[in-house]
Amino acid sequence: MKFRASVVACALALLAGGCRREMYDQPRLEPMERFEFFADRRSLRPQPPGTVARGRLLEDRHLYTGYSEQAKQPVELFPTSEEALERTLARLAGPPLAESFPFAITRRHFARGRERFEIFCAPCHGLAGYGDGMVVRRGFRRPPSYHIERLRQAPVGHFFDVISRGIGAMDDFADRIPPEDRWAIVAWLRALQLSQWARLPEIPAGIPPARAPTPEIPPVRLQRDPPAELAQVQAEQRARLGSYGWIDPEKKILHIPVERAVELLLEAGLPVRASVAGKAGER
Amino acid sequence: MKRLLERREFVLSALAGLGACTRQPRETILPWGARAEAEAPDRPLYFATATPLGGFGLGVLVKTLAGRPVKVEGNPEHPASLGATDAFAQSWLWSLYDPARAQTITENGRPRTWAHFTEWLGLALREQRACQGEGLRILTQTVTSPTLAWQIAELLEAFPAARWHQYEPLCRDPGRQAVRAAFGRDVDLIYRFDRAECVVSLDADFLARGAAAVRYARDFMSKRPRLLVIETMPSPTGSKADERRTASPREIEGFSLALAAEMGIVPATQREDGAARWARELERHRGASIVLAGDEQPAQVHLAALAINHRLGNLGRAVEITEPVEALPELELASLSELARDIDAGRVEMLVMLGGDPVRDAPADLDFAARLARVRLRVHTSHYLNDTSRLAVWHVPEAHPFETWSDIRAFDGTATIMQPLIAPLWEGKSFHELLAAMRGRPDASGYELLREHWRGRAYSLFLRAGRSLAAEEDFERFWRRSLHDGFVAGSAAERLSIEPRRDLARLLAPPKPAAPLEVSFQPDATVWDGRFAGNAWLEELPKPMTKLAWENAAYLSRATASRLGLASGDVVEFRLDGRAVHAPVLVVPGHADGAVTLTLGYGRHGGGFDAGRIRTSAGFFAAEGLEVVRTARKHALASTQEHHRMEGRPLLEGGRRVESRTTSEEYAWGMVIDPEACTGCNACVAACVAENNIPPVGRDQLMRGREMHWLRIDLYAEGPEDAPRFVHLPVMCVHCENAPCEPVCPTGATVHSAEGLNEMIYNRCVGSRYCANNCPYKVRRFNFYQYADQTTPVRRMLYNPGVTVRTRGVIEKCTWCVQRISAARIAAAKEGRRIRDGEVVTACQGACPTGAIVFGDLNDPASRVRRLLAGRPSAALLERLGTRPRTRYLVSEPRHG
Amino acid sequence: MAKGALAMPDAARRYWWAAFGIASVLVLVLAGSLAVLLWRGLGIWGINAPVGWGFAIINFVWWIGIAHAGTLISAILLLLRQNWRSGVHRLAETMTVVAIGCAALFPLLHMGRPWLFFWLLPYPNSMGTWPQFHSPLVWDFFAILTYGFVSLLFWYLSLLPDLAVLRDQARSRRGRIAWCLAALGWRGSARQWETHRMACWLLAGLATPLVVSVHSVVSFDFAVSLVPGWHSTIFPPYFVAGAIFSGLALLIVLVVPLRALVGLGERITESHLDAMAKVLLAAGLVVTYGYAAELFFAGYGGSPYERYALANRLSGPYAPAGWALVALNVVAIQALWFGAARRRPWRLFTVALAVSAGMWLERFLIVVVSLHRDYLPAAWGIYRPTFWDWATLAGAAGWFAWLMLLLVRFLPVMPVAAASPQREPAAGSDDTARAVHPGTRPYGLAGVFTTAGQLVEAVRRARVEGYRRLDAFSPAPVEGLPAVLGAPRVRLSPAMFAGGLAGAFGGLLLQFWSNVIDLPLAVGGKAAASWQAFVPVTFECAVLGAALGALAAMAAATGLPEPHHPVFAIPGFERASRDRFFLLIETADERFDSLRTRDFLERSGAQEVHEVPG
Amino acid sequence: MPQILPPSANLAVRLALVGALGAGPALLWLFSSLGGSSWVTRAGEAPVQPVPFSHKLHVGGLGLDCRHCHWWVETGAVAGMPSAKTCMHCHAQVFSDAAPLEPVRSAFDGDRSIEWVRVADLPDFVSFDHSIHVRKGFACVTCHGRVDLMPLTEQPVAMTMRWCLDCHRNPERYAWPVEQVFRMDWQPEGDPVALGRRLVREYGLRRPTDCSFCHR
Repeated sequence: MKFRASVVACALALLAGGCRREMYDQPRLEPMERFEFFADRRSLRPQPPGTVARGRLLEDRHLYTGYSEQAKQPVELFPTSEEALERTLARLAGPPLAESFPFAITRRHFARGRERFEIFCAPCHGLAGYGDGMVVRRGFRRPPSYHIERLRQAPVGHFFDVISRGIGAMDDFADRIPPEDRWAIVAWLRALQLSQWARLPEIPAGIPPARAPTPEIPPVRLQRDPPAELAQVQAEQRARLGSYGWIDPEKKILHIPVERAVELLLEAGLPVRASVAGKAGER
Repeated sequence: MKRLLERREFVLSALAGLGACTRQPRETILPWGARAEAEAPDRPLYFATATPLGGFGLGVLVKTLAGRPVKVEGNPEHPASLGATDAFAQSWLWSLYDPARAQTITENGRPRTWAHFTEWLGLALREQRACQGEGLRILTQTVTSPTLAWQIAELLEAFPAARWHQYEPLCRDPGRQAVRAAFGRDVDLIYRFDRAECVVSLDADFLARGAAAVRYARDFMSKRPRLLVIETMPSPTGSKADERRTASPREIEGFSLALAAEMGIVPATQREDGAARWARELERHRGASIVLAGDEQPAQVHLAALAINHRLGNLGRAVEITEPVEALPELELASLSELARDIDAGRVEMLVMLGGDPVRDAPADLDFAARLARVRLRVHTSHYLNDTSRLAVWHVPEAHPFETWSDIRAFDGTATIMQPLIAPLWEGKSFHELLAAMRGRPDASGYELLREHWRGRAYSLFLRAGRSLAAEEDFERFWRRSLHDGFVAGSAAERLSIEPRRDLARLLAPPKPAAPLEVSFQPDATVWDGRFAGNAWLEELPKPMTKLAWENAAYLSRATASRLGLASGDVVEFRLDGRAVHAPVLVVPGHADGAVTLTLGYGRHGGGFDAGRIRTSAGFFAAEGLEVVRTARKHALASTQEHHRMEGRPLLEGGRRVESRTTSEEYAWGMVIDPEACTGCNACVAACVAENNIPPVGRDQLMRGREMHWLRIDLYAEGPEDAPRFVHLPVMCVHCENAPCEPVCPTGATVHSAEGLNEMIYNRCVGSRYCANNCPYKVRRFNFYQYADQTTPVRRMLYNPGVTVRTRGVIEKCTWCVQRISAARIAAAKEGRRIRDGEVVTACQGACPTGAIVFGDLNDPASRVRRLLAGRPSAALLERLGTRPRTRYLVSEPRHG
Repeated sequence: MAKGALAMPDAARRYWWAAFGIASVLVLVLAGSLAVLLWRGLGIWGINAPVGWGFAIINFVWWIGIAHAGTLISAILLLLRQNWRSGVHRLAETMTVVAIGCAALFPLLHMGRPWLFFWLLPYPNSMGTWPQFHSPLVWDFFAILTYGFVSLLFWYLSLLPDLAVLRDQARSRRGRIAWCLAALGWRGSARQWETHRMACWLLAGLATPLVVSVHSVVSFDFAVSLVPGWHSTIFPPYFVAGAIFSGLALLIVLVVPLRALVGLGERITESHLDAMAKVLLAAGLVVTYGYAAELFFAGYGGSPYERYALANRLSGPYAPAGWALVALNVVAIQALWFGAARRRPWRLFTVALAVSAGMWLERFLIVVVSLHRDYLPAAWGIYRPTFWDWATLAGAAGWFAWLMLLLVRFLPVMPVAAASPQREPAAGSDDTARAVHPGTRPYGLAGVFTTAGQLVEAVRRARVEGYRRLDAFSPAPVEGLPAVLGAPRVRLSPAMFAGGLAGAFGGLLLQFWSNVIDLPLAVGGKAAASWQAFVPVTFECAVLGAALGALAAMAAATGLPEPHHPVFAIPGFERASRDRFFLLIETADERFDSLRTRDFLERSGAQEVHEVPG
Repeated sequence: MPQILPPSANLAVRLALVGALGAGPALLWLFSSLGGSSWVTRAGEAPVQPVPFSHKLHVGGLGLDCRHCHWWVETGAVAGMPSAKTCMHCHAQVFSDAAPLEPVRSAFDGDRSIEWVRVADLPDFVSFDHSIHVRKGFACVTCHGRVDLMPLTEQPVAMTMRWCLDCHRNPERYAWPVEQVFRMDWQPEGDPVALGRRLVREYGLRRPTDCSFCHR
């Protein structure tokens, strides 16, 4: 009986299970493969603190930190300890945030910024930046709308800094968004802000009456049809981004299509630091 | 047992066979936890650092993937590297992931912790403090590290009566004696081959040996001055000579004095035709010539070279004089002898040995093992447990250069701050941390110590550069810039314009008469002084001039061998001053008569013999009166090449300029090799091994002709046995357009790509080996056994994730680093452009110090390969077979008129 | 207990057991070395970087060469109607089959990953890959496959009547069932004999070009390559001659002791040996001519590599092997010019043994000595066979001997039909006729005759009487019987032709589809559709198709396999394979009448008349 | 002489012979079909994950872009897996004490890895680079299917070599406009074949079938 069973087992093994796996599983470490040599079983190893990789000199403070060149205090770019982090945080209050972009913003940057914004920011901030993204509708703390006076006045370096380091409930995105992309997102934020708070020299005819300045979010509840809801929310947000409408008829402030806002910004030009030549492409 | 189980599984599944139906086991993915990392695990990062050799650094870029070092490349901006490396630099990777490394701190062999050690250290030093450190000695190898020197200086301040000794078995004492005598102070000499028209080497293997070889080889080949070499044992430098003489060590000394006499520096004792001719050639290139003596040559030869250079006005031009690079230049043999005397006198209570293995490699007459035993407190730190470690009370594993912060200076003094690439895999500690512990700071990290030192030092550097250094921030900038670039700008040793003493000639004593049988001690081409013994990547490299691997032999000429009645493989007993060693002999074409060359560094890991057993302080680099006693034993030497004659076959026939035609495909890859520029130094082979996951096979398999190297350097010695002409020919897959290997493969596992690559698909290979038979170049390798280590966990990190690790039973061969081509192709395609010339650099090309290998796109009219082929005559290997290789070899045009 | 057709004297039996014991030990050695091979890898052999092929390929070529001689003797001599063939052809065919079994081991084992051998087969798979049909190894694979199949078929076919004899003599029930299955229901009917003769004839005609093609393809493994000493146009004919040479030699090596031991002296006479020796000499001279031609081409041609390769055989590190080859293959056979050497069995045996060893050495020279020093002197090397090389060689020889010994012992080494001296009927086989069940209609009536002449006469008369549903059974083919039976002529050749054509087209189509259309691979700078490379496999497929066609037609014509047939129930029918002749008249015949037919049979001289149960 | 075997033996022996002749091809067929079968390739099989992560919820319901978590996909060979930190960005607040998310929280707190089970796995001797594929118009859904509809993630197609080759030989059948590759529900307007041909031209798509493109 036992013999017969083992014969069957052997036959089955022959047919399938015992197939050769030469080179299917390499001894070399595949990305993120489990690796028992280390206690944490990760094949990913951290870069030793303090080391500088080729092409990661990051000397350009404006480009990589969002702080202006005039800042005297050094900022450790990659705090290696709690203490260093504290030092860095303490210095945050001090150095002036950059008022300008480190490189000239072109149409390409707006497109790139929009794309990155919609990938990383829109889930919370909403496509139009009112802080009404889908994640917020599921219970995440609502971020401030970009369309408040404080943020309209904030220097571009502030946004860069927030993306790089996080703020409040928001984590940092430095790992996911490289500096050039962060600046592109900041440019897009400017376009969003303009599109939702625009004064136009000539106001087109047929502007619909004002809506609530900031959309309300319904209380968190169980979803019935998430995809439909998603589609509806996105449609609303896109509508806001794609149309003319009054925000404040008295002050003659309206929301305009974001494409128009981009055109306006391109015409006017976003502020660029004085010494723009050369350094942008250090990587 | 585990291996056995795996083997059984392997065989069971082998019997079950039938690979197409493989069910995938589920694998897992382990992303980061609480931290985020910007780098994708498949995206390489390069970190500038340096690899040490004899205390001097070679600037390198270490490629890391997912935080694991996987490859060493040269640092193009570093003066010692200029983008190339030597074989040693490549092989540091092997030792990084070597499970045989010392892993834990031990006290008399029992495992201890760092806390235990530092506690003990504190107590021991408290005793010493009472007596000003009278009984404390520190023994290091040659130190150029500014931080280490600073730390030792501080320590000596705290313990004023303590002493610091330096010793390496391959020190530069004779040269130092010579400059001290000539200049009355310590200086270093730097040779500018790019300024030379004529070079005379007095047994100096400057193209392949030492800390400056990579740079010297590049400079030399870019200029190709006339090269005249006199040497005992054929060396890579000698193989490139326009004129090569052989001579025993004594004869070299005599010849150098004769040369000095011909220049009128000393009165002539006897005429030497060759010397006269060479002297005339040197005279013709006054100020643009170099005479240099090998490190192992006696001070007399160095002095003669110096005097000739001085007479020719070369000093300050082709020969530069600089401040010494070493932190404390000293005569190391004397330093060690002094330590031995102190031990004898009972003055040494505590000996801290940083690195090295003096028990094994100190001169035999010092009997260091016995003396060491007399020291009560013995601390040793090293990468591996060696003879000295076993005699030490405490042993602290030394952190690998890629695991720790440190600094080092290159041959010209340029300092590199060495960054760690990965946290120590085991409990390794750096010298800096150990010294800090001796100063009562057991927790100081290397990072802090380095910064402390450089913060102080930066001021002086900045001041020298004429810049003000106001703020902390400037130090940060300086620091980051130095780490990033891989060297500290402006840190090269200062050039001196000093003259040697006027009566230099009087220091030159008349030559000693030639002795009957002389012996010369030399570093080994692959294990150096033994510090790389056991490093399988290096051990397996065929030595440039003998093609031996995994062992050494006593080298002698055919005439000397027949005079002694010996043949290759005979084991003899060499006796010198009452000491003896058994060694097999090897007849080397082009070796000097009347001398035997013994290389150091073997006998430790099973292979070879330890020449150090008959090496004494008196005969440190050369000795006479060697007795040879034949034994009945024979020893089969492991060699990768059994035949060094051409058998009348033309190697590279014809030679024509080739106008490449553009093919319809996007790229057409091609390679050009300049055999004239190849010194046979093996850097390319080591780089290829590292890049392509080529497993070492060990001595036994190598002897059976089963080495796996995808790239070999064939060595031919043509012409008369005593004065042969050497040819180094790097041979790897030449990627024939009509590849004979392809049509014979039954499964289509080797086929041609549209871009002209002969491709090998391992997972389709059933191992018929027909392709290997049919390859006229014999570049295909077969995995007779499971050579690649698939089981040792730490070794898994050694493998380049871009290249498949081959299993038993499949063929492999050079792919022209197709993984690099693919990476470049993807990068270019994403940017919507073509691959730029120079964007794909094969591993061998990248490592080659002389730029003998050029790879590129033949479809690109501006590419270097295409221009080279159009501009210089070239030939394919075995061109008449009609295989149409894409690799062509440049054929020499007559040089020097 | 079936003992085969050989009555083995006790002395011979002792020798047999001794030989079998040695062979069994060697088989264990083979099994052991193969286990070690699979466990550890090819590294246990002496092969290395310049010498990628060693003993495995030498052994392969040697065994396959030996196999060829077997086919040659039985097929070509059949076609040439050489009478002396009859004494040795069974032995030769057996040797062929066993030698193929040995040869086929080696290409498989010499692979680095033998478990993937099936990648040489064209079959649709999830990878979308196909074999690479430009490779001589794939040609070889197809050639060996076809050759193995056709040889087996040929051997089995000629064995079929003898298997029936064994069945009829078997005493134990198990033995009877086993032989009955093996004989596939052979009854010795006139039609079966006729088909059998025709099939043997046609298969012989098929096997002859097949043999030539197979060893040509084996030689292509070398000739198609670039290796000096391999790359030669003379190789195909030279290999075929070499195959005949080595195979005949081994056959002589087998025949001489066997003849002495089992007393086959009257069947395999000295004139048989003489004929074989003459062919051996002729083949040897052709081979010698091949050596000379090789030397001439190398010397006359302009390639220094080729010249060196040939010179190296006689002056290099392996010169002893080279000179031994000359001594064994060229010098030793010169003795065969003399009748005294040809007709004295043991002298002939010695020469044949020398040739066998010499031919192994020839393959050693070709494979190893060519490879070890080819083009670049720096890449030269030395091949040293290891213990495992020798163990595998010896083990394979043992495996050959083991199979031969078993087959010789349990199967007739000579066609029984031809041999059939009258022997006593086996005891207790007459009394078991079962009673006919009343009510079932019998199948027919069978008359038993003692001579072939009586049977032919009876058939003729039955035809005159108007009987049409007749069948006649005899232990051997009876001249003229099919004609008097009036059976329609058996035609196998159309089916063979159709099969061959289908095979050729199928093979060609397969190669074109897989290598040109579905997975075009650029190899060696050749166009994917370089059809020349497809010729060998197309040919082999044609032969395979033809053989399959013949098999199918034969099955259709004879109704085999048919282990159950009513005639087997005729009492005493087991003598139909020995010394009795049967005429069967079926009840289905229009003129059948139980009484009258019985009367007719008795009148025609039937010794007995039996009713055949239905 | 009695009959040795019953009449039924005739059929049995004939069948056995035919079977023996056909066994080889049958075995080959078995292997060939087994090799591509979903049992071997695990296509359509959702493995048990340490956390029952639902793409349906996160992609279909929240509209997260693929790159929000797999952000190396445009630059690297591997698409990447988010660290626990990325998960905790939201889940520090949303479902912050849900039991199924316990592994995420403990991974984040202890800086350990969540050991995800690989869903789409190629043999290690195959090199695949995500970035060039998405850059040249091959959408996520083409290989990974509609993950926005998968409560538990599975690999919908068997990723055999034949399957890879199909696309490498006929890119026009599978190429999408580059702007759409991260969309889940995009449908071509008009003639898909014409669009494919246009994209092949526009993106300069080759038909890469050199072996070393994938095996090296």
